[in-house]
Amino acid sequence: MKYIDEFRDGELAQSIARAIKAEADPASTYHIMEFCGGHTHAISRYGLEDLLPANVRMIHGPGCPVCVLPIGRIDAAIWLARQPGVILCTYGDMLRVPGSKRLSLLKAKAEGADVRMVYSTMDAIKLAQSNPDRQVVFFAIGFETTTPPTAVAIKQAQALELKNFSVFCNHVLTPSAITQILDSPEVRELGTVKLDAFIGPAHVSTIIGSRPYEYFAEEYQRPVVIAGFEPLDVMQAVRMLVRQINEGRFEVENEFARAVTRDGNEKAKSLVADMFELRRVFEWRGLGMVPYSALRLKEPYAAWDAERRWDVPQDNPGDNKACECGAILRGVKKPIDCKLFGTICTPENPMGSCMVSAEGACAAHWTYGRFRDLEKSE
Amino acid sequence: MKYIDEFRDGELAQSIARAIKAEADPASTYHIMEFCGGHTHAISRYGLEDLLPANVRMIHGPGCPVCVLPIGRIDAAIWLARQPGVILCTYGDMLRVPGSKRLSLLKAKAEGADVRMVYSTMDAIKLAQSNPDRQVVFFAIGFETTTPPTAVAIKQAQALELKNFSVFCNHVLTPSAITQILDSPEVRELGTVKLDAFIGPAHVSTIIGSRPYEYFAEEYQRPVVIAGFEPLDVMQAVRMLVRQINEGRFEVENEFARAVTRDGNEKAKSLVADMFELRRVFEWRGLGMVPYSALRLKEPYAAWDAERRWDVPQDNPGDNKACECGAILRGVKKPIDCKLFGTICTPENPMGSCMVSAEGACAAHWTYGRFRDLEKSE
Amino acid sequence: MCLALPALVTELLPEDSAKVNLGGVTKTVSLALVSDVKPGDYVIVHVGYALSVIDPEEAARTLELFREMGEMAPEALA
Amino acid sequence: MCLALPALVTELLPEDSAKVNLGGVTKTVSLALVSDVKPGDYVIVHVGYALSVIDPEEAARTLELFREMGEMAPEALA
Amino acid sequence: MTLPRRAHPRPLDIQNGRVDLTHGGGGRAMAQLVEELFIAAFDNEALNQRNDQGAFEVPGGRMVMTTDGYVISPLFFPGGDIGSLAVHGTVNDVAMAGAKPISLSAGFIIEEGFPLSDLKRIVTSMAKASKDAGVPVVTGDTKVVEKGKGDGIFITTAGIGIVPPGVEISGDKARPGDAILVSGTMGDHGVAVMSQRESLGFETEILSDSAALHTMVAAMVAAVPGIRVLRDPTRGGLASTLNEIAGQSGVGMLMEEALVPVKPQVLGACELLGLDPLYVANEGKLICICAEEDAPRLLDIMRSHPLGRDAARIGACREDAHHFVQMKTRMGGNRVVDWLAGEQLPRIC
Amino acid sequence: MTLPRRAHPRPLDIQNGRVDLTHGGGGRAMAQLVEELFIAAFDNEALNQRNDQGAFEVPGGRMVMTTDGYVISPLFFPGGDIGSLAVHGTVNDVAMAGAKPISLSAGFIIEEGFPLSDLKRIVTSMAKASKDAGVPVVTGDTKVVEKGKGDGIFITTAGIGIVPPGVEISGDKARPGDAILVSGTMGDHGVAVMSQRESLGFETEILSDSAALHTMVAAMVAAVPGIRVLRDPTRGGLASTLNEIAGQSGVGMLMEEALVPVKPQVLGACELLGLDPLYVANEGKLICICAEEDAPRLLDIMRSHPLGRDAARIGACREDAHHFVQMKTRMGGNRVVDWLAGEQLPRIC
Ligand code: SF4
Ligand code: SF4
Ligand SMILES: [Mg+2]
Ligand SMILES: [Mg+2]
Ligand SMILES: [Mg+2]
Ligand SMILES: [Mg+2]
Ligand SMILES: [Mg+2]
Ligand SMILES: [Mg+2]
Ligand SMILES: [Mg+2]
Ligand SMILES: [Mg+2]
Ligand SMILES: [Mg+2]
Ligand SMILES: [Mg+2]
Repeated sequence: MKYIDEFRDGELAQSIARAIKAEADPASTYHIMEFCGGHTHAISRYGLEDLLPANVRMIHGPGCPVCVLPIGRIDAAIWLARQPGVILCTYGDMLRVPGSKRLSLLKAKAEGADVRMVYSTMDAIKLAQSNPDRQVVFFAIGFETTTPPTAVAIKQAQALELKNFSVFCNHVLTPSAITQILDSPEVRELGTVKLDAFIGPAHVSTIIGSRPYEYFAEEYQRPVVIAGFEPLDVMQAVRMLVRQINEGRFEVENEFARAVTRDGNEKAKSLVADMFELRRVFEWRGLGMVPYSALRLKEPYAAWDAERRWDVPQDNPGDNKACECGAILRGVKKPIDCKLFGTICTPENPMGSCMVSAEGACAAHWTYGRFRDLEKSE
Repeated sequence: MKYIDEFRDGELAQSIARAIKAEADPASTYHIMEFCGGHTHAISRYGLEDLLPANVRMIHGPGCPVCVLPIGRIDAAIWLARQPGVILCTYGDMLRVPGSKRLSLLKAKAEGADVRMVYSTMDAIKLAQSNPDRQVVFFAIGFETTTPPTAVAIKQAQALELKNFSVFCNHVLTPSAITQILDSPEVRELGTVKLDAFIGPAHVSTIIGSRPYEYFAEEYQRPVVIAGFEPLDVMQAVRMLVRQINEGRFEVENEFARAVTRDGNEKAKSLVADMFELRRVFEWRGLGMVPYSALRLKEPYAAWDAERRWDVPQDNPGDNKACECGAILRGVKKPIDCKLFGTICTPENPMGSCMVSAEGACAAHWTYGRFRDLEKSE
Repeated sequence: MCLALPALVTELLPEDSAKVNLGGVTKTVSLALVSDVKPGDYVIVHVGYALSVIDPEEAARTLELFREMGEMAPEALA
Repeated sequence: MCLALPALVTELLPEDSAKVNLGGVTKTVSLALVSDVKPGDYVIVHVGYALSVIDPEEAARTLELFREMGEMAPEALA
Repeated sequence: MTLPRRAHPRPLDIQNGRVDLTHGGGGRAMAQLVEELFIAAFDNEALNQRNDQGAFEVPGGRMVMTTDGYVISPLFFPGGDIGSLAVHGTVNDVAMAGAKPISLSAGFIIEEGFPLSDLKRIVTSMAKASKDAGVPVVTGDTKVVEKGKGDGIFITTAGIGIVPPGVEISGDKARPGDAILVSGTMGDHGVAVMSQRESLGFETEILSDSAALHTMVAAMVAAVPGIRVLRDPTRGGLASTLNEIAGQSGVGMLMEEALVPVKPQVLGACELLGLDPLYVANEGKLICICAEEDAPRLLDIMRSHPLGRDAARIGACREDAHHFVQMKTRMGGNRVVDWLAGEQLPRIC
Repeated sequence: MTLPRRAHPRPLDIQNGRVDLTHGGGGRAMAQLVEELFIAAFDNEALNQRNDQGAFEVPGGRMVMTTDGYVISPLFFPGGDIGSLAVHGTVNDVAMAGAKPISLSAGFIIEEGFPLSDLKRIVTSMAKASKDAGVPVVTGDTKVVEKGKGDGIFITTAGIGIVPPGVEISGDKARPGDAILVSGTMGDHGVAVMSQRESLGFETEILSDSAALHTMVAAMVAAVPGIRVLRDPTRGGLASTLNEIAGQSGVGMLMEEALVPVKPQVLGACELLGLDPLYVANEGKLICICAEEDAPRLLDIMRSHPLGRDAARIGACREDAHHFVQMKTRMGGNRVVDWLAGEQLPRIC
């Protein structure tokens, strides 16, 4: 598969690994946060940790839109699915995520709610067309990558004058989340946590471009490399960041230039800007309230906004008190520092955001990397 | 079971049989028609033919409301069941009856129509109450016995202001059918068929009483004995009729006095009279068009009349040309005289009315009595 | 189709209905089509409705007639 | 969740969509979010939509960089 | 940090939980369901090996294999449930060859949303029936289908058994002159199940006769190895089963209505519903066809077994080119007792 | 008058007919369906006796029994259908004990309205698979459930087989140092089935690998009676099956990503859907665990069989108190290959 296989070449991986080892200063430690779950997943699934020297430490960021959605929004989606006449549809990733009382959309479905998995917003539109007597609600989640497809669907619902289609919008913005992490007391003031550099989002950046990161690099004096999700992309990004750190630079570099430009996808951006507006504040699971970090539909599209059509509950039951996600996402702790990890918190029964999808820090470590803890402890 | 077991006493049956044998004049033949399928069924199921002398011949009448319903009405019920949003409910007996193209309600159900079996018109009302977004049509069939329960349901629908309940009315009247048979050329003019006497309906008579038969007895000079459906009731009725014939009487006698009075059930009669009016003519399968032989809802109840709510098709594809039901019902032929009997016409694939329910002449003979043909032919 | 059976009324119930018993099997039936039914009566039940009340004396008389007839019949013909 | 893959556009279809191929597997995707796509292009596909067109020269340059780096790395450290 | 040693950190929530699609996905959730519910309940050496097949020793010889799907509604009924029924029905079909049942398999098809508490109740009852019968469930399978694509739970069991040497029981062995016996009253199971259908609107105290007949059969076969036919009159009842045998053996049959044992309550329910008890299903009764001279001995053996107390000789086979099953009625007349036409009432087993 | 000799005056209308409730009622309509469709297709001595159980001779010894329910959607897929699958899957579960399959049972649960033409197609395919495999369907059962209470058709088969003396294959026999082999490419079946789901919206030319593996297994067992474990990686795929075995045997495993054979199209489809081929179902592949020294010989035998041409050694067992299945990735790193969490995609078998 062109543009995939070349970026999964084991020998090249080894040689980049050697280069990193050669360039990393044995006297210092490199703390690199990959914001995206896609990167977390690549690191874990390909065992890239084993290729990095011990003083290059990867910190798994909050970049999985499934993980960061607060329990209250899942409860709200379940509430919507249970409204009479409603078909709630969403991407497969959301089905197993537990809301409060360990209920999930999958379990709500088992109890009788009409919940459907879709692979595309086009499927959601088709569902509305073929069920004219039902209300089809699309439970929309995702970063900047996934927002434009939602926008296309709403445009199409408008064109088709669909009266039985609406969107429960949970689209969130990555730059605000990165800011939040960099603004946290541990990182900014106390200096207890070092975050030396960032691997920037791959597919988010195909839409928003590399320009938005220039502000961070400058303002927070941290280097950023935008990188693809293939293992060689990640390795190369690490190498580029090590080099920037070594050289004291804090620039935005683009390893993923084959798909990302400085300005991104103008067509998609303007479609989204037309249709959505910023929420004043939105809660991220693990990060807390993050200002201007999410989108909602503008007034002219109110007809397709599930939150305007229904009085969706706004409660948000918190995570288990023992859950350390917040600290993990800010790089303060590791999954094994949480006493729930692997005991009562597993991918089958996640207790916090990081265990929810395979892209979360705890889930990735549990699913792919937990043998390392045991090797160490033996 | 009181009032059942006493009327199924084998020894008494034998002694009544001896009495009949003793009283029947060996020199003449007695042609007795039992109008009701209930009697036909009792005769066949209990093998009463074996208890009667050869010169007492039972002729099975058209008295099964399932059998006499023309194919066109079954087609119409299937048509109704297929209308969007409709739940068609009816008594279990109707489900397997084939309309044209061998389609039945059961097969229409298998193809996706929503067809439900009910045991009572009260179930039909409950169905309408629990499915407010559906149209519940009760496919009403039956003689005078079964009409009052339909009337009660409509009264209840009126009281409950049910907007989603209606009745596809196919209630028919027994006296008109008896007249039709006695007026047939074979019986009346040609004299090719002898019908010496009638066993009158059991449960129909609980409603209409014995009085309506007085007209026949007088007008057509035929004795009538109203009899219960238990085997001893039938035997006794035969005995009473043989005696009337022997004595040249043509009276209405009531063997079923424990349940039937001269005037019947006034409460039920007036309810029916209030709500229903006579159809000018109605087709009976096997008998053809019979004037004033069926009921429809009066104008004030139009809201609950499925035939006024839908433009129900009125076509009536005829029976197989080779079917001899008409002749069988008038006593001109016997089931085995039909060349379709038992070859392509069986209870699983009835070709004519007499094979439709276990109470039809052909079905009863096939199911219970066909060994006799083979014994004779061997 | 006109299947109907005599069942013993064991209890009057609200909404013009009654509990009946047939050979140990019980069922609730509507009394909407009959009047003055009381526990102990036998009613003829059809599609969930009582159609009429059995007259025990007439029943006894009918059974008596059966028996008389039997006695009248010459045994020789059996 | 931001799962997206490069796929070869093999055919433009009506209604602003295209057939794409990935390792012998074909799929129809929407082109509503991109412009000027033609057969032979590789597009990044996400939830049924093409998000961007792969720049083959940039891809080649990136791969070249990987290789250079490998060559620069001291084998001894392997 | 606690080491992740237990495969399933939390036990199944039997009380409030429901089966969802993950329980049939082949992953850890399914493994947990199998472990905590099925293996725990059926607990036997072959099953405990946790292979995709159960293994056990068999003597050589004539073996029989049978299967039945159980789709009964309602799942719980007076005298049993789908779980015990799925054991009894299949043990009986093995026993009807005169065989000694050796082992059972159980395949579950469960509808998404099915309460785990009901599942546990069913599996527990099934395990009890299997242990009481001494016939282990050595292997099983679980599938979960989406809501609306099933009906709570369907169970398909298969069973195998070994036929003692010299025994050659088969539906084609009935001969004119043979006696027809039944082991007890007809129609109990069907009426018990129907009494639970709200739509039928009647109540009765009749219990299903659901039971495993193999010990009674073993005694019968030991005494009379030459028994011609054994069959359990399940779906379609006595009438259809006798027609089946008559067709297979090419004989006619004549039974006597007065000799067929039927409980008064079953008669009552049948009258009420317009059914004939001869067509109502049984799940703990058998039909035995044997040489007339063996009949008294077999009746004695049946009657001395708790499941055969009401055993009766109901008629005999005879020559009949048309293979009619006939019955002399209580009135003294004769009638054909035909196959069931259509279905009596759906989902009785 | 024509004498009513044929039991069923009209043959089933296969072309236009549909299954209705009477076909499961135990009456003449059901007898006709069984006769004209099932017995006609499966046609073998045991079944043709028309008893409630099939009878056949078995040698004594160690016997295995297995069952699986097949609820696959869609019913027809490239390379097979639910009928052939129901034969292959169960024959394979018998073969995975190293046993020679002897006979099958088949239980059908059919939804009212199911086209008789589809039923015929499925039964014909099932009969062909059974004949090709030389394993007869000796007994069966048919139930019909109401529309909306099923999903077209479910088939549950059970199978039995005899284990050759000296063979003791079981999931708990893997030992550190043993080699792990697979008989071919992983994930073909799952991807072929998924390609038929309209909602997934992709097309591929991949065919299901559905096949009966018992002849290959017979050759393997004959050459190396000491094979430790055989198992077919069906639901949950290679990953879950290896975890199952690791748990049973109490060993760890290490495999190498580069050695696991996967077709490019399967990889493509998995990329597209975000799936891992290690978790995708197979229906004609096996995992074999054996002493390292037996591996080359077994690989030779597999590769010389048409169903094992792509056989490969993918790793080895090792000591590991935690029974982890691990994999060295193509990048050179290590990862755990865990049980499937939740379900991959429903109704793949
Ligand atoms: S293991 Fe679970 S509870 Fe602990 S930090 Fe991770 S997600 Fe939160
Ligand atoms: S056998 Fe069939 S076709 Fe012939 S008269 Fe009777 S119902 Fe009509
Ligand atoms: Mg069976
Ligand atoms: Mg059975
Ligand atoms: Mg299985
Ligand atoms: Mg259901
Ligand atoms: Mg049986
Ligand atoms: Mg199995
Ligand atoms: Mg299997
Ligand atoms: Mg297996
Ligand atoms: Mg069966
Ligand atoms: Mg369905």
